[in-house]
Amino acid sequence: MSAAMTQPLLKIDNLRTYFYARSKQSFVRAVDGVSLEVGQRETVGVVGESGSGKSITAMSVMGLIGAGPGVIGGSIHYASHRVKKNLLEGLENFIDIETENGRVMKVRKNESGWQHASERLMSDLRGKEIAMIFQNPRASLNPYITVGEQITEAVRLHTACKSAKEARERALYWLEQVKMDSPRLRFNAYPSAMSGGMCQRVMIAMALSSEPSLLIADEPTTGLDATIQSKIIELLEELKQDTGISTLLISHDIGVISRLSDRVAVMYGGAVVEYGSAQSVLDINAAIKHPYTAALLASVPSEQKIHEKANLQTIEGDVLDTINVPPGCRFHARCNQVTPEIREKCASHHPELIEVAPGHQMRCWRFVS
Amino acid sequence: MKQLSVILVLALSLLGSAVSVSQAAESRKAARPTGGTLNYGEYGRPATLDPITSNEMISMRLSELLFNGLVGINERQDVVPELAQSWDISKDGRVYTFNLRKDVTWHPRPGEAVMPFTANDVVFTYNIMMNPKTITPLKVRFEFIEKVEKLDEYTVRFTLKRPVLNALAKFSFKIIPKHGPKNPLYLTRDDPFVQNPIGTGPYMLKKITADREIVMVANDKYFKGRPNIDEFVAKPFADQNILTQALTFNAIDMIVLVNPRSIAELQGDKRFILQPYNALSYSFFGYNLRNPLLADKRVRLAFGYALNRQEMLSSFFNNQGTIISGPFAPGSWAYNLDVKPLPFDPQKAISLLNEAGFKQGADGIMQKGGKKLELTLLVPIEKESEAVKRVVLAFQNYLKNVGVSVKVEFKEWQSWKEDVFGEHRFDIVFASWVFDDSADISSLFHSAEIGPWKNNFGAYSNPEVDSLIVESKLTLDYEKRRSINRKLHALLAEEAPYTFLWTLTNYSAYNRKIHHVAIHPYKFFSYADEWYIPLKAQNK
Amino acid sequence: MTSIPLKAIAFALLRELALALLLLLGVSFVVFAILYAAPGDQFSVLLEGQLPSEEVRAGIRAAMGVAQTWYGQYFSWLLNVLNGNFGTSVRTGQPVAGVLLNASLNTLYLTLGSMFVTLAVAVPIALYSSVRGHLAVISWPLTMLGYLFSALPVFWLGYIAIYISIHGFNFFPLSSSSQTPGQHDWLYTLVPVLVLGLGSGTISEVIRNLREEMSRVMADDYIRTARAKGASVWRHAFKEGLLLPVTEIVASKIPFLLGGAVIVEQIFNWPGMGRMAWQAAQDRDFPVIMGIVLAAAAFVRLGSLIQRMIHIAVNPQGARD
Amino acid sequence: MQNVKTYSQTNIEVGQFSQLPLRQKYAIADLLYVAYGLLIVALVLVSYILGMFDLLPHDPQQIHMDMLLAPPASNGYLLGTDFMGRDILSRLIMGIQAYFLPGLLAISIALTGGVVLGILAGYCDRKTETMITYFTNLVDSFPRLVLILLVIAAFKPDIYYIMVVMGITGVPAVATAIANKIRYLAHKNFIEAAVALGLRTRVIIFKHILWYNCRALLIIQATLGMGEAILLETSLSYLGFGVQEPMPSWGNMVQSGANYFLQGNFWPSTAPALAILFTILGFNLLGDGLNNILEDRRGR
Repeated sequence: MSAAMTQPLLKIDNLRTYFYARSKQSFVRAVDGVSLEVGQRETVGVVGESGSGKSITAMSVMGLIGAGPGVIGGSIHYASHRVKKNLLEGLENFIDIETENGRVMKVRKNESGWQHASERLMSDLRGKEIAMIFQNPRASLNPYITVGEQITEAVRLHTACKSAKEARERALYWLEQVKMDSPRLRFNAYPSAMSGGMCQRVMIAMALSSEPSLLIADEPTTGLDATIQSKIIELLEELKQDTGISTLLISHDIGVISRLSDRVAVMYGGAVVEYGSAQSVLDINAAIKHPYTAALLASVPSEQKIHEKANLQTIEGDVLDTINVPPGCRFHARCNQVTPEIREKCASHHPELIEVAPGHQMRCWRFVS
Repeated sequence: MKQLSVILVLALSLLGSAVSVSQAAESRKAARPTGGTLNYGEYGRPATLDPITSNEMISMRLSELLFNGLVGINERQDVVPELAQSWDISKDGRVYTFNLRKDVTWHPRPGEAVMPFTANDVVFTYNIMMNPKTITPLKVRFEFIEKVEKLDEYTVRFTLKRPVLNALAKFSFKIIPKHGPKNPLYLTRDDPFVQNPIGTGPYMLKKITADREIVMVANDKYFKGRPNIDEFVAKPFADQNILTQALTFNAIDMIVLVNPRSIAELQGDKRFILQPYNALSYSFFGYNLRNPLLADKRVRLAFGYALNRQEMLSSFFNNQGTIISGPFAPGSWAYNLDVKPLPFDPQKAISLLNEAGFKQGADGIMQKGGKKLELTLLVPIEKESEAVKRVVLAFQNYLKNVGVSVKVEFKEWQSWKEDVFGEHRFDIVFASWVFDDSADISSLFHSAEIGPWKNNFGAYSNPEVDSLIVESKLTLDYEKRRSINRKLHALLAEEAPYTFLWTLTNYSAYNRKIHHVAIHPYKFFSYADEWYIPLKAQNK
Repeated sequence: MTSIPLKAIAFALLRELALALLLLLGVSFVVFAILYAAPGDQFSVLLEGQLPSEEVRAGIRAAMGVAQTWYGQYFSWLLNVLNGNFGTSVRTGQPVAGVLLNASLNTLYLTLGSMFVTLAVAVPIALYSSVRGHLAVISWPLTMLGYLFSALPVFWLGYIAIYISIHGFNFFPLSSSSQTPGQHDWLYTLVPVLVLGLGSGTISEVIRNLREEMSRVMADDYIRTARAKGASVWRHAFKEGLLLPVTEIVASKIPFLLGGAVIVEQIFNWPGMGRMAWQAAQDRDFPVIMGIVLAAAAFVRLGSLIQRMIHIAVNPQGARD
Repeated sequence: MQNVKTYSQTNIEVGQFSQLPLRQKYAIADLLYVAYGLLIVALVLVSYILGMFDLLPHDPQQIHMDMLLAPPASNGYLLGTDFMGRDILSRLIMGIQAYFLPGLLAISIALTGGVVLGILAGYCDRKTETMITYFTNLVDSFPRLVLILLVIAAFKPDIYYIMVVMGITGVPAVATAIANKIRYLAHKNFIEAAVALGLRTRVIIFKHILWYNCRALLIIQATLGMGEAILLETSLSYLGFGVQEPMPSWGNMVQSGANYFLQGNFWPSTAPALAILFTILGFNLLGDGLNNILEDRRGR
């Protein structure tokens, strides 16, 4: 692809995805003002504890958030050489929001209208332009259809080869691509007859078979046992080399993130707290570090730690409850680097995402001069 | 209402005029248009269609259309020739010789030559009827015949064990063909013949449809001349309400027996004719005299006084019937009009019970020696006909008023019969007898008829009655016999083994398009070959 | 290699078939046991109107060739049944098998028709409310209607139907084979089918069941995948969300419908097994009842057999169970 | 079509969930269902008691030959009189006697049998399970009404016989439900956990499985069962095999009333038919409402 293309492939801007806890009569602010970019041929890793809203972000991009308030704000600009559009174009018309000092208190949404509009926007992208693979691959494959058929379906839906025969060959090709052993045999097998690792390979094959520009991998390795994990990661690495496909990689596993991503976004409580190139963000010894990232890294075992027999640190407190978000910095309740002078700011105001170094953004009062 | 039948035939006058009647019939018939179909509705389905194994009214009506007897009974209750064109009776009244018609043929079976009716068939019919393995209600009625011989192709001779009054009429039993049944010795219900019989009658069985509709077509070779209406179809119904609706919507043209509650509805309707016909039947409450409480006739009489028959008749059957006083049907010659029905008189009832030694207990129930007057009334279940329900509930109510507690127990038809006739497990039953033009009540009240599956289920035994019955059976003089029966009537009314209720006027309802409908009291279709449908009414 | 492995199915078919036969054997025995425990003499039906002595009864028994011991009776009966001979009706003397065949075909028509009606009503409601949530504007009243129909006594509904068709549309809802043809007979047969379909008391259950299945499946991961790859959700949800539940329900509801048929056939004069059963119960016509119960049980087994077949055909490796 | 939903934040802190008013915890419809169902149950109970102590507007057995089939509200008879001139209202109330106890009998048979078999199936080894499956399949092979006709033909039309049969035919449903529940729990390692805790089997089964996890299910089965009992009795009454006169039952009231339906006298059958309609509706709604509230909430 031409390097002239400066515009990023995917540009998420101030995305807000809420849910509604009927039983508690209140919103779950799962994603609350996330901004991200995925450039051409680039892999962006999103890391964070579970419940930090990373998966929801991915789903929002795919337009897979169904009922409930769902995606209520922001924009998602997608620009491949084939399609250029805002994936949330005009959706705001179906939603009206009442806010109280910046906090969303009431959402009226025309569900059917929103759904139809969203479907119309996404119809020519899902699977074709943006493909997605999920965690727990076994459950994510249709147990009633042979894997071969499921891949073939994707091929016929989205690529030029429409004839059953061609499509079948194509599907087989992709099964080989994902290093499926004896693909012709597996072709007619049902997911229930396969191991989790194989299922994930199938998922990947299925995702790539439609030759998308963007791959969203949502916890691709979670739930697989360690050896399989590394195999899958290797596979993803190779595929990245071969196809150069841009990837939005979502994982709670720093290891995975660090092996695959060019840039990394750290999410906490539905917002990005640190965003920058992989090496700068994941460098445990870097000078400026978001307290949360620091804590995350500290909690990951690494050779060097093991050498130094340094004991692993844990992050005190629980993951932020996104149901009733405190007014101030979302992490400050658990933050161990709060200094007296910034304490009340931490408690009262939510810090902005500011650039602390070129291409390295941070959401913390410590670095606000 | 389900009815038990005691069929014994008895006719009133001698031949002579009879022949001319049927000739007249033929001449009239010629003038009438032929064609058309008559659909008539029956409540329930016939079990078998032949005259021998069948045991319910539905198939009996059918066999009128399909078969003939040696003799027949005409509209005026005279014995008239049918298959036998003439006969003579020996002086001692023990030998009956019949000369058969030579022009009668059996209904043709597909692929078989047309068979003539001969003496063989008569002999065959009698023999198969009397075979112990044959399942038929008829046996008992012909025990008086000693033997039957074929003299030649068209002459048969019956020899009687003893002279019997009006034996002639009994020869109206239907004749079946020798080549009919598969098994020549005896007839059971798995013989194919019972499902598609052939006879000599005015109509031939054409087919039985999947839903047991019985389609019969005119017999062109019928010896009395081809019947007018081309096709008779018997349609079975499982719900009496629907049966009436079916008539009003011309799904059928005739209902043989109209449900009492529908009469009012049909009376209003100009399209139909409600024709009453007096079936010789009556309803009664029968008592089980094996129960000491009921052994005392004063108790039984008391029950009689406690009932308000008139009220029941008027409010349940809108007065379509006559209240009776004794064991004979009012239409019958034997009925004794001097005996008046018991009046409605609760006081009398109570005093009778007191006489019998019953005293009103604290709970208002009569008791004697600490034994309460509590009885069970056994009633057969009948799905829609709540006429029965009404009567028995009213009965229960009336008796409550005189301090008798009656427990009503409903049983389905079969087990009801087992309890009443087989095991005698009952105190009171509500039922009704159907007679034909007969007055022979011997099987009901003679002490010899006590026992399992005999008709004297109440175990009523009274030497006086027995002797009267026997006397009337043996006497050959009609007037003498009549007076005996009148005595019998009075006696039984007085003895009250039953509480006699009423004879209901049966109504048949049919579409006006059907003309010249004459209905035989219980065989119903005896004269159907003369009914007709005007041409203009036929195509609809 | 096809996606429907016939071998597996054939094998399963054999297994199911064996099971079904085993069950039918059990059924036959239960039936026989009940009837054997019954008091009274099944041949008394023949004695109507006559005054039978014991020898007459003996004659009848001999004529009908009845074994004396219970196992004798059972096995002779069973053997006959296996030869397709269900004995002859005590009442009419007709071979039960033949009569049963006609009757059961009529009943089959009635029940299948009404099942179709039930589904035709229930499935759309169920799907709609599974998509919109069962409290949505339209689906709620519809569901309510389903409940109402299920709560009505079916024969009363029948009378209403007749009353309406008489006074409202002025036609008489009775099927009759000897009716002069062409009088749009199918219309006549339509009413009972509708009545049974709506009134058999299954609709509300079917609706609820389907709705729950559908919404459960819709929440499954693989449906999300399907959406993510831009494939038709319905195509993916069809098998587990609709096909399987429907077949299961149909199979499990056959007994109820056969029960309802007993009533509806009475009202509409429908010449089917139900009416036979009633008549036979009245007359204690045991061979007929035995035949009917067996036939009915056979229907039920057949239904579940087919259901199993579909189930296996759809996911040969028991992906979900 | 438009389908607008509104979501609004009530400013309560988490942890106050239990203080929320009911209608916010559960779907309003479910609550309505249950409320209506309970109302019906209460009515049934009340009229059962009324019937027991003959606290009725009129004597349900008193025959009035002079006013058969009197239309509603004719002198003092609120719902009119039936074909014997008896007060329909009183008979309606009395009618509950006819199926209340038999219904309970049927239900208790179904529940006890179902529970026992269910536990055996869910808890014991493969062999017992297959045997039980065979049994349930066997029972399921009989169309209920046909089986009952068979029993009637064999013995006699007695409501208790009928209800026993109904109870037995009701067993499989309960059994499978329980068995599935137990399998589900086992699947969630619930039982192993309990065993690991050293609980005695009896305790596990009765306290933890039955009481904690199956009571809702049992209640639901019971309510649905009562509805079925009523419908069944009605059907049999139509066939003439139900509760017999003079004992009133809703079934035989509809039946005898229906004889006059086509002649245009609606009330004798309509009153009991509506009673049946609303009662069964009540039981079904109660069952489903409870189901949605007690069962589905779990895990959500």
